[in-house]
Amino acid sequence: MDKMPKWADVVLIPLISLILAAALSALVILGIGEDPVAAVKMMVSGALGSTYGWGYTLYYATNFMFTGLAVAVAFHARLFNIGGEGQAMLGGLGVALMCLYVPWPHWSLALIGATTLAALFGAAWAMIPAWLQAKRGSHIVITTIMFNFIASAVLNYVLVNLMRPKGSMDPATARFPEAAHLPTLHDLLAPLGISFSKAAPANVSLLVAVAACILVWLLIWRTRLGYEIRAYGHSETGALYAGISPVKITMITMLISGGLAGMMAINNVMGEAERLVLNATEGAGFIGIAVALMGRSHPFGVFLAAILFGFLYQGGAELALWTSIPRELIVVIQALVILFTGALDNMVRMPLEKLFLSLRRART
Amino acid sequence: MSDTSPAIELRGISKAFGPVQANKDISIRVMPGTIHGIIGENGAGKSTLMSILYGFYKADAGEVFINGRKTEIPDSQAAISAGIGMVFQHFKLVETFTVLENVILGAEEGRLLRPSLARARKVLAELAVEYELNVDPDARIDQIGVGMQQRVEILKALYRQADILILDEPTGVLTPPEADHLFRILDNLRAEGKTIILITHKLREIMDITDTVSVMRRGEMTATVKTAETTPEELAELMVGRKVLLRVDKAPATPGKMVLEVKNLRVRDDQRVERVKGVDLNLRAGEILGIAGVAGNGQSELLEVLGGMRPATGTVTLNGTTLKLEGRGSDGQSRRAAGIAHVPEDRQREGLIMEFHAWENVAFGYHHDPAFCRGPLMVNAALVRDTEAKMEKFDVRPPDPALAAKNFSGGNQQKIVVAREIERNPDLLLVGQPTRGVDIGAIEFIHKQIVALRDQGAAVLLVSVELDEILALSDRIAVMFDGRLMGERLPDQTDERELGLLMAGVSGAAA
Amino acid sequence: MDLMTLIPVLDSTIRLSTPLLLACLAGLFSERAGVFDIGLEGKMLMAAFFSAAIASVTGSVWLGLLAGIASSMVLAGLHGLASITFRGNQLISGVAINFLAAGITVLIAQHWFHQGGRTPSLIGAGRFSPIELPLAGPLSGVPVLGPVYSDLLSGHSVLVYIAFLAVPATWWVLYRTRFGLRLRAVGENPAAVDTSGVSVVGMRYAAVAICGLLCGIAGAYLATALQAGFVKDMTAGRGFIALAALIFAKWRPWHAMWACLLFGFLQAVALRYQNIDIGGVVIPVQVMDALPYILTVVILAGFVGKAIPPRAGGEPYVKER
Amino acid sequence: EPALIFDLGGKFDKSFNEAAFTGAQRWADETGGSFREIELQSEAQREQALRRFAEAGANPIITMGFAMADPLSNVAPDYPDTKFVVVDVTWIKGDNIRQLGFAEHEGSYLVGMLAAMASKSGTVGFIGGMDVPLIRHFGCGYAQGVKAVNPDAKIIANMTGTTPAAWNDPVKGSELTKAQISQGADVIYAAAGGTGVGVLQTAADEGILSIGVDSNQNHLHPGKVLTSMLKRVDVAVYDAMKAGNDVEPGVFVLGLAEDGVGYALDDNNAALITPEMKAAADSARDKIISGDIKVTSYYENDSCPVLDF
Ligand SMILES: Nc1ncnc2c1ncn2[C@@H]1O[C@H](COP(=O)(O)OP(=O)(O)OP(=O)(O)O)[C@@H](O)[C@H]1O
Ligand SMILES: Nc1ncnc2c1ncn2[C@@H]1O[C@H](COP(=O)(O)OP(=O)(O)OP(=O)(O)O)[C@@H](O)[C@H]1O
Ligand SMILES: [Mg+2]
Ligand SMILES: [Mg+2]
Repeated sequence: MDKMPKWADVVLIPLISLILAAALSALVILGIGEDPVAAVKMMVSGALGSTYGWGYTLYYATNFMFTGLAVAVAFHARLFNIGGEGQAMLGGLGVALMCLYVPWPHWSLALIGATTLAALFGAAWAMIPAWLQAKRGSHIVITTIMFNFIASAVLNYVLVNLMRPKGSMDPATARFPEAAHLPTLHDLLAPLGISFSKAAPANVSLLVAVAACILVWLLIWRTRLGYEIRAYGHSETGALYAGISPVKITMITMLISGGLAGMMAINNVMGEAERLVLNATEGAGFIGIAVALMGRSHPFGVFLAAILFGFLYQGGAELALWTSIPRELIVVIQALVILFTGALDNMVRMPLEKLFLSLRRART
Repeated sequence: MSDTSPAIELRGISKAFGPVQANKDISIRVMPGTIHGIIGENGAGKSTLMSILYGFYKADAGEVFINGRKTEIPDSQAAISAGIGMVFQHFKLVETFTVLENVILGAEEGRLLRPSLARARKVLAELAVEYELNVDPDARIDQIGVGMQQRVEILKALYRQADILILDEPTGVLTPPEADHLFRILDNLRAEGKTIILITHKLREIMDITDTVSVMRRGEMTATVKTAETTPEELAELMVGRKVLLRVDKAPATPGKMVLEVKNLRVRDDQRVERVKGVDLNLRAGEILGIAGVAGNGQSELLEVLGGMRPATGTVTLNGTTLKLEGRGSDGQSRRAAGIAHVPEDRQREGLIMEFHAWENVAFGYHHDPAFCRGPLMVNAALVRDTEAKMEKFDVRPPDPALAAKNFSGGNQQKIVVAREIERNPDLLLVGQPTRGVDIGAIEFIHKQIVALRDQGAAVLLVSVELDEILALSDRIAVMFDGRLMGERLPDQTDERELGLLMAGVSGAAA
Repeated sequence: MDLMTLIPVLDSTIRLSTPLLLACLAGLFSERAGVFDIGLEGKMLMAAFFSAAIASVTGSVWLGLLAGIASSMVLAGLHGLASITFRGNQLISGVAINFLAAGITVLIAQHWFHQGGRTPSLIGAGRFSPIELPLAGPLSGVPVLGPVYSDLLSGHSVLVYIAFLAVPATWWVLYRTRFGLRLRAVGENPAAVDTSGVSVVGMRYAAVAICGLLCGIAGAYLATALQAGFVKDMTAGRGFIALAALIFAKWRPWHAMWACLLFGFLQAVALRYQNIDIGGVVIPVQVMDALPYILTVVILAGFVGKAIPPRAGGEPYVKER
Repeated sequence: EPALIFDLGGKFDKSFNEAAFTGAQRWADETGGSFREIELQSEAQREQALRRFAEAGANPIITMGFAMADPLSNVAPDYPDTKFVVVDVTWIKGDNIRQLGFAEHEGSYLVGMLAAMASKSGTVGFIGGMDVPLIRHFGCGYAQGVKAVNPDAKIIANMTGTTPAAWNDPVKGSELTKAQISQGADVIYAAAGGTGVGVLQTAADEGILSIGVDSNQNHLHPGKVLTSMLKRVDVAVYDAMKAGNDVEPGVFVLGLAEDGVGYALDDNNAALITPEMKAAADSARDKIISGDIKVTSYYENDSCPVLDF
């Protein structure tokens, strides 16, 4: 018998964890001498109070959907992909190459090309740790961490020495040509008669991210491959018995995961910056971990959690802009969310299980 | 005896693991200087009870008295202080440490290691003489055999000057000579006045060595009797709760064409140790070949190779085609495609995904079957229907395809696995420990299904550590010892004694 | 390279290896006890901030050191709470701790000092100053030995010597004491320790506390000896290099020292030379930066000896499901 | 309400960004006005910060550093009614942008002369931040000043890195300082933003002289910082804020003549600058303004006549 009902597992526990994280965050705000209520108000109005705010919230959320899905897919195979950051960086390189060196006739084709190469680059970057895990038993957490650092060195080299336009001082690529610029939500919604802020960077990648959520859901819960991934994640010996190759599943899962992380670049690099800069990922790869944990590795959960984190990010940026609360507040909130929904999960779970168990005993 | 207080007395011990009530209000008394046996089916709660006595688990309710005094045992330290030592079913040794280091762990004197090690070396030498417990104190645990490891565990207890020694299924991993040696040691210890609790589910061991015996069933203590005043039949009945009839009605086999031929099969385990050392066997359609042996003699590996779970060398032909034993095409999928079905030894770790719904598990291993698939997608509705049919036919309770596998009882889990495999109508059925931890009713049912499959013309390779089961089901019996087959017997021309000798590596008259 | 150019590089190697070594030994204690710790970075950062903050407020670097250690141990306790008491995922806990430290240090720094997440520069007794080893002056004239002793070995802050003395100390504790035996055992098979009557939880908390202590010293070294104050993210990935060194060393103390010296040397070289020309082949500085990570991956891949972590590492000790 | 966007080194880098903050603070103190500000954390935020301030109606928006060139040329056209000011950028298009450059080579020339005069070993050092033409421009002027005093002087030049992280890496600054000291340098000029803090610190610890940059850094280690090459970013920011919405767009380069650059002399370094040194530097200043001394700019043909980087 399960120790508690499913709804408690997927809704109640994350909710309580979230409340705990929020409460502690409020204490932190109080601790630095600010007013939590005012801070929340400002975050809400800054992130959700205007189409401009929404535009940024959704822009960040798009990033987090990709990286969150990347972590979630890997979680299903019990692989902890901490390398989303590096994979997204490499994805950015793929996007930049596609946008700069291919003369695209239309943004839609450019998007397809860039998405493909971004996914390929991200997947390639995940492939080595995956292979090492599958074939040589190297712990994938450590190798993906190492690959994050290596990725940033690679990008650094490429931007400083290879892709920086002549005469430019920034380690950044040239701007992408007009044809590779993606339509923003403003452009997309205008024909529908909805006016949306022109300045906000949310763009058509959001739709790609939502599509990715749906596809990942199909993959995990409806396909044979997803079945094998989940089976392998639950029991490695079971997978062996069923003739599911651990090597194959590890590789494929990580390729998908890395590909998803890499695809983030169509949003931040192609959709927003329209050039590749250093540190373009801004830690989104790590936020993916929090998003996947909060979302219980379910694409719909990831979608919601990504929006929540998009809100936190945009709200946090507003705080930094208009108050003296540093932007690092969101890093703290993020840490608390990871802590409570991930590492301290049992702190909430154990008493709840006891509660449900005694409730059931009382009933019978 | 009457005026001495019991060495151990447990009163009203209860323990639940989440929803599972492992021990229910158990009371027991063990007199000093005796060997007390505890028997019971798998999962009856024996290990749990003893682990509570040793402070490994904390009881939800109940009291412990040692030598008549009420004693709190919140942790193993308290148990050790009270003079209790325990040899666990699964040894608790640090594999990368030496014997000596394992012995002193937790019983060091002083903060520095050297003096402790020196003293332990001396004590070990004395104990070796006193109880015939020879081990190399400097050998690393992962480099000595299980028999030796068990000695280390016993030495650990004696080094801590235990007066009360608990042994949890000590003979499961031992060969008969090793087991005999162990019982001699236990005799010596009893003679020294030590008290011993022996958990086993082998009735013969109980009858041979214990003074008193308690029987557990489903978390409860059903009886405690003097060994001299009972019979194995009575104990068996107490154990399972009704009369045991370990015979299967089956017609004589009518072996048909050759299905499986194995030649010079060799298997290495993950540590590169050779576990199967050149096995030859063949199996015809319509017969059951039973492979007997003490656990750990290579029969699991044999089954795993045939089931595609590990690589091997040698030749295996199925219906005349050679099977690949390594690399691509040697996995479980290829085996299934070739017509082999496999009921694995460990249903929870191998045969089922415990978190999956029953209907998902019914596709497990067969998830590429076109009947369940459309393109890359799986057709869940078809699976649910199929599951409902199988559940009805095999009387799985509750018949709910959406229930997670972990929420079925052990017997019903096994029925799901057996249903899945038998219903494929394979040419060759591999069965490992089909009735481990399964109640008697389910045992009968599963045995019938296996025989029925044989009668339909399938070849069945049965691996079991239960001699009764081997004798009841097999048309031919092979005994495996140390990675080799010790020769074949026909069930009606042999008995447990002869098989026992073979299992111990004594090769008897013929080979 | 002649001695005179080599010595400053090696000198700098020692300085830069010190935080790596302290953090690496910290990780060694924790991971040998079966608690994986990717939060070394966060603990160091926390300690760096609090040591600098308290040193700047009180003017005493020793109080700063204590504060740094205390703050690092608080995070270590949090890691223990999550991974030992509540049997959570140790990796996730480590990730959370890194973020927590990165954020909270800046928040508090800003709240206290209003300097954009820094502490004021430390002066005088607020910093660890170099100490001269005995006879460093008179010996400096002796050829070879003189510069090696007086310039290379002498003249570091006391924390550097503590770090290098911690290596034999760690070795001794691990292999020569009861505590070490139990610590190693609990990382290999906690059930064996438990049934021997020793508290697994106690041992693991002890290990995690030592880890916090050493990370605390490492962080304090960064902010109060190597530099004169805290700036945000000043650990700059050193916790991860230490982790890499730990794997590189296969969880052994002496090897850890050599690994940290190697990685420190790579850093020292990368700091001084932007691009290194070796026989016509120019090695870009990015390769030097990434080399510790690349080497670790190679080691992990088992191409150069296999790195086998403590067997019970990363797994919470669960008796009852 | 004006807004100020600091570059990655952060507003308390004691140098470039802090100069801007000082100017803004002076304006606020004098007028009682207030201004918006943000410290960037990453490259990716530049555009968001610009847009957010523009959306919120801040005017003028003052930005620091050459890395703003690209985002600014992207954003400015979207907000024609907003005035933008950018420091260290002189080459972008935009009718609503005031672009400010400084003749850093002239100021560096003066501190180079002082360095050469203060040096006893005849070896002086230069530690630059991110390796970009702008910083080579500093170094080149400095080297010319050194050579003008002592043609035999040896100049050791190092750059901290190739990315913006080079502006904020005191550990590296400190290590490079030690390296230069071991090569004989006894005066070191740090043109490296926040990294310079480490340079000045180590120089003071090791008992040699250092030269600060952008802000007056003499007070950081009184008596141990020879002087600072002043780049009057503070004045530029102050003026822009004071002009408010009427700030004049266009490209402006401020040199010695405009008092846009110079060297710092105060109580902290009074003992280090002898009257002769001061006289020499001041006369060179006059000659540069009058054109009698021509300090070659690195930008002229992307190379320096007296120093190889
Ligand atoms: N640590 C545990 N957590 C949860 N459940 C447990 C745990 N240990 C045992 N159980 C459950 O408690 C019940 C009794 O188990 P126990 O191991 O005591 O049986 P046993 O009689 O020793 O069986 P066996 O003969 O198989 O060793 C079983 O249902 C088992 O699944
Ligand atoms: N590990 C477990 N997790 C959750 N529930 C369990 C677990 N093990 C057993 N249960 C629950 O306890 C009930 C009893 O299980 P158990 O395996 O002890 O049955 P049983 O009486 O031995 O039956 P059977 O003879 O069929 O094995 C099951 O219905 C199941 O719901
Ligand atoms: Mg048991
Ligand atoms: Mg059962």
